Amino acid sequence: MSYSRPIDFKNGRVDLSHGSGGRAMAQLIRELFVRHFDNDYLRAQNDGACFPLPAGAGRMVMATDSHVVSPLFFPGGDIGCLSVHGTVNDVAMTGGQPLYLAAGFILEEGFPLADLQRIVISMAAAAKEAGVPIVTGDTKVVEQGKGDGVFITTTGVGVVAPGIELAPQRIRPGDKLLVSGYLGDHGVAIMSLRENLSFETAIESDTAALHGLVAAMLDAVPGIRSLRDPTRGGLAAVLNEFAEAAGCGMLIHEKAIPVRGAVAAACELLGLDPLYVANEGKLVAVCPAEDAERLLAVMRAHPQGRDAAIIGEAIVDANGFVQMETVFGGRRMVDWLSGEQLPRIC
Amino acid sequence: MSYSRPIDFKNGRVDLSHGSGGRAMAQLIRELFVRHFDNDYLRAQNDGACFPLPAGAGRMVMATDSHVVSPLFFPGGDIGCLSVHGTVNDVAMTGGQPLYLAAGFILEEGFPLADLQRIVISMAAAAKEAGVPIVTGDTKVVEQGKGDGVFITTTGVGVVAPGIELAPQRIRPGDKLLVSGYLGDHGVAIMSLRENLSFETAIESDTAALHGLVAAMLDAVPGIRSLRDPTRGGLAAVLNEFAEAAGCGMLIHEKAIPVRGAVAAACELLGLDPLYVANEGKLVAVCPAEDAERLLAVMRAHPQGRDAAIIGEAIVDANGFVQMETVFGGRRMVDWLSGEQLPRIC
Amino acid sequence: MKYIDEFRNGNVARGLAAAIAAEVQPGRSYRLMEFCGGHTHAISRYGLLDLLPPAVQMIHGPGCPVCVLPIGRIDSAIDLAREQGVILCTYADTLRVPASGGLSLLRAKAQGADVRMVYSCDDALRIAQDNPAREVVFFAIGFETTTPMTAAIIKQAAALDLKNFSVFCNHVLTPAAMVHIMESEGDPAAVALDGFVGPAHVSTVIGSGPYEGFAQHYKKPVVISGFEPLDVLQSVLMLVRQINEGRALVENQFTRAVTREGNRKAQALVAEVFELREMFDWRGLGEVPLSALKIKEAFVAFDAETRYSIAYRQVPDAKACECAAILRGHKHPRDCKVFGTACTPDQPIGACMVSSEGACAAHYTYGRHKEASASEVKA
Amino acid sequence: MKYIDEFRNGNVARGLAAAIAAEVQPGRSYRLMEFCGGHTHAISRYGLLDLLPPAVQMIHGPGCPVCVLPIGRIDSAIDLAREQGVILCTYADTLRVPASGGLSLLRAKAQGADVRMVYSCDDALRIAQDNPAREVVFFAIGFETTTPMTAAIIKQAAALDLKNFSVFCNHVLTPAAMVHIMESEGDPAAVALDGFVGPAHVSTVIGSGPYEGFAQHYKKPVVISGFEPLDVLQSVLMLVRQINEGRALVENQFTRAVTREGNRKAQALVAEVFELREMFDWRGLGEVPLSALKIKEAFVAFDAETRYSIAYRQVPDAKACECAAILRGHKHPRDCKVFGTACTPDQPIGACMVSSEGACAAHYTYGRHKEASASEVKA
Amino acid sequence: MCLAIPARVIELFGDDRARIELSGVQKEISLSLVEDVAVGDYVIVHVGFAIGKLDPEEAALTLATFAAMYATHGDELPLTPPLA
Amino acid sequence: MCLAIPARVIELFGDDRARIELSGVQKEISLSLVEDVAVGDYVIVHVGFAIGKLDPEEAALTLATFAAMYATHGDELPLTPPLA
Ligand code: SF4
Ligand code: SF4
Ligand SMILES: [Mg+2]
Ligand SMILES: [Mg+2]
Ligand SMILES: [Mg+2]
Ligand SMILES: [Mg+2]
Ligand SMILES: [Mg+2]
Ligand SMILES: [Mg+2]
Ligand SMILES: [Mg+2]
Ligand SMILES: [Mg+2]
Ligand SMILES: [Mg+2]
Ligand SMILES: [Mg+2]
Repeated sequence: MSYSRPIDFKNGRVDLSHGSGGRAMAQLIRELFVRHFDNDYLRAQNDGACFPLPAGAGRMVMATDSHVVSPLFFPGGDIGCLSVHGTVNDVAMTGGQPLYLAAGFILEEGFPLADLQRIVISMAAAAKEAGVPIVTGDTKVVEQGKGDGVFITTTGVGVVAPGIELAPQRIRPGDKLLVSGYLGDHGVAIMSLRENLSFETAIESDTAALHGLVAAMLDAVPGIRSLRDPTRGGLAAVLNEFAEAAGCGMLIHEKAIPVRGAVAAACELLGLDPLYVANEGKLVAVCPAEDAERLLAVMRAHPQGRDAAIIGEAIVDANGFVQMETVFGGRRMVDWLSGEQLPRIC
Repeated sequence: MSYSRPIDFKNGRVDLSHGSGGRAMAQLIRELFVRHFDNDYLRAQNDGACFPLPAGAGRMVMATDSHVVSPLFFPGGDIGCLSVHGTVNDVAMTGGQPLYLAAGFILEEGFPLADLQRIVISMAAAAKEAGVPIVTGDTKVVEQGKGDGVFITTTGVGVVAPGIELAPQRIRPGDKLLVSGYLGDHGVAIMSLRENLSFETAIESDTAALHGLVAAMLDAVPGIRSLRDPTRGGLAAVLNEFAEAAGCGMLIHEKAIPVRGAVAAACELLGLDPLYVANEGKLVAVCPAEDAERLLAVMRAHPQGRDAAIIGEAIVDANGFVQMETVFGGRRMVDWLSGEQLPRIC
Repeated sequence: MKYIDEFRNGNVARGLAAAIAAEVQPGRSYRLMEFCGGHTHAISRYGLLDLLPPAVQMIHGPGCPVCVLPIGRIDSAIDLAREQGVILCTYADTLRVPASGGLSLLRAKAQGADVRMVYSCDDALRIAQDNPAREVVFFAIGFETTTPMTAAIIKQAAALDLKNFSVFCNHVLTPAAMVHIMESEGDPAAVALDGFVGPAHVSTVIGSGPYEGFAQHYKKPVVISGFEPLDVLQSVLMLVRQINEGRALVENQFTRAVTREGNRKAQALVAEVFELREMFDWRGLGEVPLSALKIKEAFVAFDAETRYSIAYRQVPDAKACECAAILRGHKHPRDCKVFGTACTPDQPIGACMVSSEGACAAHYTYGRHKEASASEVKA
Repeated sequence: MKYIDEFRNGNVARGLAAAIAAEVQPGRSYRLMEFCGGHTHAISRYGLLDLLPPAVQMIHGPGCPVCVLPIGRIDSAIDLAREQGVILCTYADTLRVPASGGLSLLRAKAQGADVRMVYSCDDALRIAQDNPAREVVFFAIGFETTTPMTAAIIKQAAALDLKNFSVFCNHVLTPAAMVHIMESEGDPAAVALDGFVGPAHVSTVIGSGPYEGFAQHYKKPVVISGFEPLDVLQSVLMLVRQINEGRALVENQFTRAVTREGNRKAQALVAEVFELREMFDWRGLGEVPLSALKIKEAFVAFDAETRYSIAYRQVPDAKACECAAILRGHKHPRDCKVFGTACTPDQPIGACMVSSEGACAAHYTYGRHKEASASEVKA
Repeated sequence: MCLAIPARVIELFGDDRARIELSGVQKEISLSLVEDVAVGDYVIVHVGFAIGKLDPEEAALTLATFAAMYATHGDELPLTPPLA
Repeated sequence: MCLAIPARVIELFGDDRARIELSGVQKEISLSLVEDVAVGDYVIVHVGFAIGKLDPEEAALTLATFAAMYATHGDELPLTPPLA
């Protein structure tokens, strides 16, 4: 592999040769991915990464997420760190300690290499901060008009300590519902950049890895029933998933739900409901009522859970409806999102 | 989740709501993915899948591949079974026994649900045949013109038996190179369908899972140095990867390389070289010279290795060049692919 | 949020609710139609029905311009995008409205039609300027609130002499629809409504004046009401009082944003660009005379109906659909056989299920739990 | 593959090689230029140099229409796609040819230009018919082999009266280039070449006749040779014999596909549509008179150069590049300072590195191992 | 229907454009449908246009009525159990 | 340059089109540049057009020359070691 000019990361663009299995692809992998992700597994240049498991692990966990966010760069993050956090969090939500990541890139012909480099560096930093190396990967290039800059699919594996057994099916009426902080920041930060909506706000995406918080929570309350990160579909989707899996209802209290003023204001402007807006660094936890205050205290003591709150409880309801007690004391349903979250004028 | 009409898989199309995190997405996951992939891990509806590991496993392996093939359906397969085989094979190439798969779907708005269903059923069948369940997944929908029907990123985990330690760095001059069968079938089958090339041939993609073959090979010759599946970039890419990693040269013998007549003919028509054409159900193996005949016999006894052949050997060469002894007895280099494999007129 | 949060105070709400409960007369029922989806939304989202005494019944009116858009008009919009190949710009609200053949603008888009969501009609104009080689049509919908800006961009397009821009006008009028509801039974006395919660932002534009004739003629009290939950509660109280006292006046609860005259500048603009249509078909209501606007001859160059010879083809509402009865207060969504089964917000059949502010959609999304007989136990 | 495999028999090759070795005269050197990239390819791919005695030296000529396409012409093609917004149809071979500013058609495509790879020029015509609202230009390149089909589609476009189709003609001529090589030193006697392996498929079209004047005038033997490796070896043998015997004739090794007259029907078609250009710029060779074709006045409607007023702008070849010397047989690729470092097939600088059939690319891709001093040990 | 919200004008541009602010969210809107708007005014914003001004005195009066109502009836009818 | 290969014509269509076959690969090509092609003929195919016919007798003659050459010199010069 001598005899090749370094890649022009300043002005270059992805072209089809970067995905063809030839020299250009090998060079891109070496000069970009291996260089920044920087670990022995990748350097071994095998088709997959082999690794030992820590002694005493109970079960393993695997989770995957494809990331297709637009715009690619947004206040508080970019698709790179998001793709690390998104999957690390899915592993964490099973109670697992994430250990390794795989990353599959689908690049669109013409994508600026400078942007790709920026994204890879951001991924590398997020992986490093999370302590979860990216140990194997794949790169494909699609023709212009058949992709959207870059899509990143990350997959994580981790270990679940013996005795930890999170599942929404374990939720029982009476269990308490907690969220780890303010809702809707990510979705609003993204929407603020959409060309036809453009508004300005200081709100930043909350994208963050939550496995540290989860570890602290499980340490304090091993009996947590279930955890989930309210990404697409927001809190509403998670609560409906919980209700459906558990076969009981959910009741939340509007005034207990942490939503920033600017998020509420943006939602007013666009006709959206913060309960349906996506988050990338928040979790929803369910635990037995008697553990709720202790869990809340542990969460609040952690930087990722500073603004945690108890927002409601599971209730008996054969229909599996999610209800919300409004600030008025009335009750309404919080249904699954219908269709898409689109800005409304009426 | 009562109260919803079944999905119209006959005439329906993917729309943005199928990726929005709302009811339509939950329904698609339930009625399509969970139904066909059909296992308890998926039914558990967690963010990730938790699973035990078989006792006595040495190390674990993780591999990932994004699949962006066009056309989606081709003689001998489709993107669905391909996405299972592609990753199962990457796990197998490390010497691992694949255990579980994760699948991330990126769907383009407007994609016919009938095609998606056909792909999912094909994936499910391939996973079942390979004995590797798809235990977790993710679905995203991108706007029309920002994807290409469907992209599937699969990630596999598996276990590597103690003592198995495959790595191209272990290749030594004198080691023998073997391939498991005819080269170029997949690439030619795909190209035969490209609108502007259209030619007819009975050649079918060789897409297949190779972990069974690998298990038999490792059983007979645990000292195999390295395995790799010659996908994009073909045999040439694998040999150059081997040479680069091992710091030695490779010498192959043109007349020993199995290429079907129709594949050679299609390559003549298009100005391509079969050494650079992609395969999806073939592997390249390197083993000590003294094990080569035994390994060949074992491969030929397996249905996936019926047409296996010894094609050359590693040689001393500080430059890490891959050379081929031509049918004439002359020698030439087999370099990395430059740019893309494009049909040439001159 | 100033001027918003104060009007969402739960404690005050309980005070207002108590006042209503205190003033409701025993044995009397108060059937009040909130005309607007904005009110329906506030009632559903804040659970206001739980605060009202049983004697007060809220009937959801047809005040959602998306719900009432007839199938034939959506079909024409889809045709523009698919057959004429135009860039069709639309507010997101219309994207999922069901049209003929299982289509919607969103599905047409998924099949390749160039349908673009805009937040403001300004954006449609900009898209036309950015794509001089393409024809761009703005699919204009809305009540009086949303009409002036359409007028503004038509004038702007005329000033810019844009050749590739036109408007497919579907603006409709509130008072005409209210009249139609009173006339729909043949005999206004047969209409079982005791009063109207009148439009908020529509009235900001047209003023409260236009309802005075209505209130007087049909002897039904009208209270122009803001869309915040306390506004709605206060308006209900004001209606209860009028009913108790036998009055039938137009009262204005939304004084902070509505005057008797409304926004004269906006009205002048609308009058310059638009004129009354003789007849317009409303989904759920059928043909309503003088209930919509069309583009005046002077701006015909920007009228997509003329430019593309759009012929309106009436498509009958689904047979099973009870919208017509629901919109008149005769039936409740739960009375419709297909509610929640064949007809859901994801796959709506009738007008009331189309937008989240339709009566059926609001009940499905926010109020369905009331139908469930499950006994709840709070932990 | 009948008529292919028989001409790739390694045993026979050794027989031919032995014959060549037997006939080479001691102390004499045979410097033979294979004009075509097709021969270069066969020599490299089959490792023929290993079979030839050291006295026989093969010089790679300029016979690759992709390599010799000058930067300015690629620039114009890119302009058509980027500035004029046409659909530019091209054979895949041209996609990676470097143009000015670090561009190539592939990179222009990556930046959004509508560049489409076709396998046959027929497809370009079909694309024009399928996209009546777009202008479609076929970027025609090639020697005499590839010219008749371009003529055919121009005539077809005329018959169909296609308004949105034109051809950017860059067809070049073989004999003129051979003459130029002989003339380039000022004195033909200074050109250190002893004979020419003549074009295969070019000759199928134009016949072997056109080389007779060349052979006679410059007293250099020419053997028209097939592109299979045995063809090349036999042609070398035939050249060695001519040189040994002091003859300078056109001989035809490729009798199975070449006659003296060539393909009259194809020639007539070319003559009907094209005429000679006074001057054409070749990458690596510079301006060569009467070496290319242009579209005749009768078909000017389909001439992209006229339609888009394409003005050719000469862009000098890179300074470091030794192509000019290599193409004349004065230097070997290894003599170029940037060979394999700044200039590689992935990022070519000069003409000879552009296509896999250029002298430098062939040496890089197939023959570089010869430069390496590594001692090999076969296991 | 007719989603519209009151927001404060914080900056006037030429050409009938203005910047409004709502709890930390800012947006550019059109003032072409309204007259005599000054920085500090609250306008009702619909699809990127101001459709009218908000009258602060009237708002205060309405709120005062609410307060009175609450004072009179606030404790009479706690319809739901107190919140957690 | 000028990649072209001999292939057998296996079917003639109207409109100067034909199907050719090469070791199990078939393709439709144009015959518009050649004359008098019959099924069974070999044509030289370039970018989807036949540019000429292959003369089987001449091919046989060339191969015969090769054979003669091999008979004479075949064993003289094994340039490389025998293959594995
Ligand atoms: S549920 Fe659907 S069909 Fe029934 S009345 Fe409502 S909108 Fe019409
Ligand atoms: S190596 Fe490149 S720069 Fe040097 S002579 Fe060859 S083509 Fe020209
Ligand atoms: Mg996931
Ligand atoms: Mg996730
Ligand atoms: Mg998740
Ligand atoms: Mg891969
Ligand atoms: Mg794009
Ligand atoms: Mg892989
Ligand atoms: Mg693979
Ligand atoms: Mg592989
Ligand atoms: Mg996911
Ligand atoms: Mg597409």
